[in-house]
Order: sequence, then structure tokens, then C-alpha cells
Amino acid sequence: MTPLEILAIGILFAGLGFFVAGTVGMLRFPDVFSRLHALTKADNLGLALIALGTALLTADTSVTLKLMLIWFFVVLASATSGHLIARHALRSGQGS
Amino acid sequence: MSTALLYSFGGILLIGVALHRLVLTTDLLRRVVALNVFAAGIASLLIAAAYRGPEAAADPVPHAFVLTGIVVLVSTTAAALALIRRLDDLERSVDHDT
Amino acid sequence: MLLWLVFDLVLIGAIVWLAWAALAARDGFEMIVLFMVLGLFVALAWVRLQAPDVALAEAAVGSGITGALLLKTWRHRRGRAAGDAAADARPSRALGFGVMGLVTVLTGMLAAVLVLIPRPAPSLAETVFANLAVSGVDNPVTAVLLNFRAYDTLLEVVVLFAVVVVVWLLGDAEADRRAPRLGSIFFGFARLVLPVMVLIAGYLLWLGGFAPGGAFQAGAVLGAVGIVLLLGRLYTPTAADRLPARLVFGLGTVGFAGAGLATLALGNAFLGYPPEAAKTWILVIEAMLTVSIAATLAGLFFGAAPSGRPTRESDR
Amino acid sequence: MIWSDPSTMTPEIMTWDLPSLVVILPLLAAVAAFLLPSAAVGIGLGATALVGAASSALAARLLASGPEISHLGGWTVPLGIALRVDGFAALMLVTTAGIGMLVGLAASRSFAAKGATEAPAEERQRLFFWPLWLLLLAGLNALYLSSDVFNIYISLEILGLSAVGLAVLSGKAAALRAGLTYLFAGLLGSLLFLLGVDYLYAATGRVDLASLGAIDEMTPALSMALVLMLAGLAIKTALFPLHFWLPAAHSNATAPASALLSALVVKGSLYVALRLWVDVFAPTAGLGTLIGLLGAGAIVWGSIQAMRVDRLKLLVAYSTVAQIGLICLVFALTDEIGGETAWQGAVYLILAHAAAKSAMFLAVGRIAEHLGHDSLERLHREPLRPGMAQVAFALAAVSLIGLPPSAGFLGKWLLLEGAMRADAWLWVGVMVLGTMLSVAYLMRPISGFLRFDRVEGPVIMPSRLDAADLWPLGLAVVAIAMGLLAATPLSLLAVGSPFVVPEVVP
Repeated sequence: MTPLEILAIGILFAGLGFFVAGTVGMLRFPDVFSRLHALTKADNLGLALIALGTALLTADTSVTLKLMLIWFFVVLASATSGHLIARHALRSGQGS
Repeated sequence: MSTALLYSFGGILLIGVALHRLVLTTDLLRRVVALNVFAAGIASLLIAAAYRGPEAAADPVPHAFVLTGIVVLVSTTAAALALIRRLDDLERSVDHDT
Repeated sequence: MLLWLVFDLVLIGAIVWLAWAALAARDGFEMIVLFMVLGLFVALAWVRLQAPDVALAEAAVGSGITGALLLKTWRHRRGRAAGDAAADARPSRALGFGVMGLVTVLTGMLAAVLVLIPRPAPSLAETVFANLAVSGVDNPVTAVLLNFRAYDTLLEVVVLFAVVVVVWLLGDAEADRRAPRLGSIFFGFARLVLPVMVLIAGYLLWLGGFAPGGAFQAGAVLGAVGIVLLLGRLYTPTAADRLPARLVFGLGTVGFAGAGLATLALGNAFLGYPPEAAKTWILVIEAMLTVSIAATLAGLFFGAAPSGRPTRESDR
Repeated sequence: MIWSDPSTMTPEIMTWDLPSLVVILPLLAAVAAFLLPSAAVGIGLGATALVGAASSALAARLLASGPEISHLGGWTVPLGIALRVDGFAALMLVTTAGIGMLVGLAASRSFAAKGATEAPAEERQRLFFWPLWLLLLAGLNALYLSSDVFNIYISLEILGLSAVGLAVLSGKAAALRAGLTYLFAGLLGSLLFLLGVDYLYAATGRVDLASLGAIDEMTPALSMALVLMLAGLAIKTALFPLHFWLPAAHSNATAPASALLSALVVKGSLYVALRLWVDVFAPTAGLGTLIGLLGAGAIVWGSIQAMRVDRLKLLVAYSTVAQIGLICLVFALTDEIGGETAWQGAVYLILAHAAAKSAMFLAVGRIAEHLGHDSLERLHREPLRPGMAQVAFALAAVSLIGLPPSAGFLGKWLLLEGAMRADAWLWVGVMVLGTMLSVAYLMRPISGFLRFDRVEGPVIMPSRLDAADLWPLGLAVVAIAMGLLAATPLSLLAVGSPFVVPEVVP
């Protein structure tokens, strides 16, 4: 295994850690807002790390570009849907 | 056991779960979802039948069948849901009248 | 190999569990969300089984658009406990066990018969690959859908048209005006994402000639664009849109059937494209289908013949 | 064989691809009728007439030169899809277009534009009937010509969706509720059929009927596929005890829609079942007996329900359940000695029932229009007697009961003869019982028509002959006349009959 591969696998595991943290947060936190907080933040970072690790493993420019695009749009979508869920929860008084 | 057979069994289990709920539920929306799960099971069986190992290219004919089936199913689902909504409006207006 | 087996078992287990959980969920919203997740997992399984074309369609249509339609209906019926298990008549214990027994016998028989099929079973795959070179496209699934079995696809487009007729017969555009507004952040998101989605749809259509993709996937993505437009009130159909809408809904059927009549006029069999120009014929038909499918899916989400005059109010 | 090539010696129409045209024409017309609502009536009637003409030309061509196969896209089976026309298919094409024409003429009057006084619901019926009927016609024609199980599945879906649209045309809550049950039943039926297709393809790698028919050995997978497909079709055909959706769906629709649903839609799936049973799969005796027993159950149950209900429309709907059961007796007889005769009888019963039942539903619609209700209890108390509609009902009843010289008589006679040749006295008994039961329930409304002793005040007969009564009357006359003019249909049915050694036509 090359040092690059070891680095990539390390990054992948770090990303996995953030996903686990986000999931635990969603299951354990008490209300909609803090659950959203856990999910959107941790998962976005987790996805970034996994995309980075995969990009290092493939070492292909076009794949790396696609991965970056995927990450960008997921972040955009999760920010918007997070906002919509929070707004709905706030208005309908289901926040807590 | 081959991968195709494994996924076929998964499809059959989906069919079983869907039929079980379909018969027992009286809720219209849940019936629609159960029929959709049933269809997903059938489609999984076809996709599994098309799989011919990691090296060989899969059989494209069942893939085309499933693509067609997906579009047909979303159409029928849309019709069922439109009926449910219309029926709901009518029942609501009857509730208001009385 | 053991790793793959573990992966397969976990994935199949997750799919079956999700199906059970969705159908046994206590409230309707939970049921729909779990069903949508199930669709994504099923799509993942199909990627694993080397069916990326179908997986794409399942994720976009089976999970996405069906989910949107279900959520719309759930919202419409809210307050009437739609989909809630509480609204369900509780079956008696005997009935529950009886049905469970019958279903077990049926699935057992289905599985047993499947095991008895001798393998490798015959298939049409070799015939398809042998004729791929003269079909005009390199993606075998597209070749089956638009050339070898194009008549099936024509009838499938007719199904979409038929359902639009039924939905327009039933729908009530007024009821839809009660839908919630989604606010400025969603508006900004839509403005950023919609052009990209249109681009992706075009890319998928072009890709379908030689790689996973095609008219149905592109149509589904484009249909999602329409749903986002409708949801964000970026576009509100009015009575004036009825005729254009009818035209676009009919475009798929008329275009496809018209192509068939044109081939007859050329002296070929029905839908028998001239071999040297097959690629062009297929691409033109696919382009018409994409637009028609997209409009139909968005129209089904709207759920009625549009009525009323254009409104000037905006919620930006 | 250049001398038998019809294109060298016949007019131009003999070279046209008529099988494709009878599917495409109604499709294009359906879109046109949806696009131009103001011209929908003309488009609908014109397209139906054209399809009828094309079907008749096709039938004439068949009588002259035998069954036809057109390979779509120029691809031969098993890779491509072929449309196959034999006598059975051509007979169904002609009957469907003919009945559709008469029902369409009736509908063009009952859904006529009423100008400013028109309610929104009436406007909807007027606008949407035509695209739905044309889609139904396209679906049925596609089904008749299909020789590919997956293609049958999609055709069934077109049929099912347009049928649901027709069933809910009135927009009333009862019709919508019945329509939703119908949609669920139909969807479950087509999914079961698709599951059968799954097993067929997994086991044989084929979906075209020609390849499937060439397989002699019934493996477990093939048996499973056959059972699943027949179960799905049984739901769609409303074979007892899977008929639960039919009475409500057929009795709550508007009269022209009920006529089409009962005369044509249930026959579509029955046609497929019969074709799979006779053409494709090797005889499976036990399964045939089971279907026959279900048919016997349908006769008894449907008749008893028809004797109990208090609405005329519901009685006619339950009679459909019983009649479907009668036709399904053929499944128990096809592999016996008199198989071909019984099969001819069943086909003739399908045609006879289509004509008689559409006449009956239209007549009931006219009666209900006159009286303002369709309650059986009050029929003989009404001073108003819509004469011609009652005559149409009675004539249709003659064919349904099977009195000579009606088409129903001929069908029943052939079916009986087939059963007697096979010494299948059980089925003979069931048929006799069914005939007696049908007399019993059909006499309920007819005796109501004829009794005047409970009428308070003078009896009023409509003096003028209303043109709207002509269409049910015409259909009823067809249901009788097809018994007298049976030579052509029967010789058409013999073209490409599955019971003789098939002749290959290039």
C-alpha cells in the first residue's frame, strides 16, 4: 500500500466517523432543531471527507471534478431542505 | 448461493411483505404504498434474472421491461392518488353540508 | 468475495426491513419517507446488479416523483389521518395469522420454483448484442426500448397520456392553491439549481445513446424541474396554459406514432427506421419523449387542469 | 408463391399495414379529441367508423388469404414484437368497433352540449368521454393483436386506466369510490400478470407467444407463470370470487360508460386468458376444472345476487358476473373431444354478451332517465312506460337467456354440444341451471314492465319514437341477428384456429 492510499483510507474513516456522529445526534438529540444541526453539519463534513478520500484513490481529474460537484450540490440541497424543515417546525410549533 | 438468487429472494420477500399489508390495511394511502412495494419486488426479480455475473454484461431486455414498468406504475399511482384526493374533497364538502 | 456476500446480505436485509417498516409505520408521513428511502436502497441494489439505467429511473421516478405525489396527497388529506395506522381497521388476530400463513405459503412457492429453474437460463441478451451494431445506438437498453421493442415504449407513452386525461377529469386546481409557500431561501436554491438540472437532463438524453441514461431518465429529471417550479411558485399554470399543456402531453404519443406512420410511408415496417439514419430517428423521438414525459410528470404533480387567471402577487 | 400474394391482384388497401393502423388510428384520434374538445364528438365518431372500416377490411383480407403477422420495426421474434391477426382477433376487432360505434352514437346524444345551462360535471362528461373511449379502443385493439406477454401487460394497463376514467366519469362520490376499488383491483391484477411474465422470462428467456407455444414441457416455473397470469386476468375479468369490484363499478357509471365497461373491457382480459389457455400453454386438466368450478360458482352467486338486488342497474351488473362464469366453463372443456366446438361457443358467447349487455345498459339508462330512478320495486307502479327502451331490454334478455334464434342461443348451444361430445354432464347440468337462473332474474324487470295492475292513474306511453332509443334497440337487434347470420363469423373464426394445424403465412 502506498502512503497515498493509507492517507486516503484514513480520510475515508474520518468521514465515516462524522457520519456516525451525525446519525447518533439525530437519534439522541431532543428536538427538531438540534437534530437538524447534528445531521446537516456532521454529514456535510463527512461527505466532503469521503469525496476527498475517493478522489485520492481514483487519482482521476474528471472523477475528482464530478465528486466536487456532487458534494457542492448535496451541501446546497441539505442547507435548503434543513431550512425548510426548520421553518415548517417553527411555524407549526412542533419545534420541541 | 449465487448473487442473483440472493437478490431474487429479497424481491420475493418484498412481494410477501407488500401482499400481507395490502390485504390487511383499509387505509387508501397505505394501499397505494403497498402496491408500489409489490411492484418494486417484481422489478427486483426481473433485475436479478438479468444479472449474469460481475464480468458479463447484464441482459438488457428485463432492464427495458423494468424501465417501462416504473413509468406505468407511477402513472397508475398518480391516477389512484388523484382519485383519493377528489374523493376526499367530496367527502369534506358533504361533512360541511350536514 | 466474502466481503461482497456481507454487503449483499446487509443491503437485502435493509431493503426488506425498510419495506416492512414503511408499511407498518404508525403515521402516514413516516410511511412515505421510509418508502422513499426504500426506493433509494432498491436503486442501490440495482446498481450492484449492473442495472444503472434502471437504478437511475427508480431513484428519480420510483422514489422521487412517486414520493412527491404521495406527500402531496398526504398533505391534502391531513387532518383526516391519511395513512395513519390508527385510522386502519385493526384486523382480528385470526385474520392476521391467516393472511400471514397464506403469504408465507405463496412466497415459499415463489422461492422454491425460482430455485428449480435450471441455470444458466436462456435469454435474449445474445440476440440483442448481436443486433446492437445495426440498431443505431450503443446502449443496449436504449436499443431495446427505442428500436427492437419500440412498440412497447409507444404504448407506455400512451399510458402516460391516458393518466393525464384521467387526472384532468378528476382534478381540482382550486384545492391546490392552498399549498404552502416555501419562502426566499428555496427560491434562491431553485434559481441556482434549476439551470443545472436542465443541463443534466440534456446530458442524460445525449448519454442514453451509448451509456446509462435516455429519454425516461432525462424526462424524470426535467419533470422534477417542473415540480420545483410549481412548489416554489416560480410558475403557476393558468387557464391560458391549457392548450399548450395539452399539446405537450400529446407530443409523445403523436410524435412516436407519427414516426411509425412515417416509416410505413417510407415502405418499411411500422417503426422500422431506415438503418443508416436509425440514430437520428431515435434521437429525435427521444427528444420529443423527454419533453412530453417531463411535462406529463409535472402535470400529474399539479394534479388538475389549470384554471384561473395569472396572479401578479409574488412571494419572493 | 407469387400467385397468392394479395398485393398483385387486389386494390391498394390489401397492402396496407392494417394491424398497426387499427391501433394507431384511435391513439391519434384520442390525442386530437383531447386537444380540440369542441370537435371531440366528430373526431370520436369519425375515428370509430374508420377503425371499424379498417377492421372489416382486415377481416375480409383474412377470409381471403389466412392469418397475418406483421413484424414491427422489421425485427422478427423473439427479439422484436409481432402483431398477429387470426380469425378470433379479427372477429373481436370488428365487434368492438361495431359496438363502440353504436354506444358512441348513443353517447353523442346523452352527452350533448347543453349551452349555458350545462353543469360543470356535465361538461366534464362531454369533454372527457371521447378521449377515454378512443384510448379504450386503442388498448383493446392492441390487446387483440398482441402476441407478446409483456406487450399484453402494457395494453392491459392502457385498458385499465381508460376504463377507470370511464367508470368515474359521472364524478359522483359512489362512482369515485367504486372506481378506486376498480383501480386497485386492476392494478393488483396487472402486477400479478407481470409477476407471471417475470417467471416466464426467467425460465425461458422468451416473451413472444409463438416461442412460448412451441415449448411442450410444463416445468414448475411455467406452471407458476400460467397460474399467476391467469389469477391476474381473473381479477380483471371479475371471475368469481374475484368479482368484488365489478357490481359497484359497473352500476355507478353513466349508461354509455357502463355499456362499454361491461360489453368490452372485461372481455379484453377474458380474451387474453382464452388465448393463453388455448394457443400457448399445454392443457392443464386440473387447472381447467378449477376455473370451470369457479365459473359455476359465478353463475350461481351472480344469479342469486341478481335476484336479490333492488336496483335495475345492479341486476344487470350481477348478470355480467354470472355470464362471465358461463363463458369460463370453456376452460374445463378445451382439452376434451368437443374442445373446438366448446371454444367456438365461448367466443360466440363473448360476442353475444357484448352486444346484449351494451344494449341492456343503454336501455336501463333510458328507463332511468324517463322514470328518474331504477328501483325494481317501483317499476310496475309507474304510470310512465318508456316503451322502446323496454323492448330493447327484453330483446337483449332473449339473447342473454339464450333463446333461439339469438346469438346467445347459438353460443350456448355450441358450448353445450362441446360438453356433451366430451360426456361432461356436470358442465351440461351447470349450463342448464345457469339458463334457468338467468330466466328467473331477468323476469323480475320484464314482469315489472308488463304489469299494469298497480298503476295509479292512466298509463302514459311516449308517443313519439325518440332517436335515443334507436341505439339500444339496434344493439339488441344485433344480439339477435348475429344468431341468424352466423356463417361469416364462424368461418372467420376458423381462420388460424388454434385447433387445426397452423398454416404458415409469410
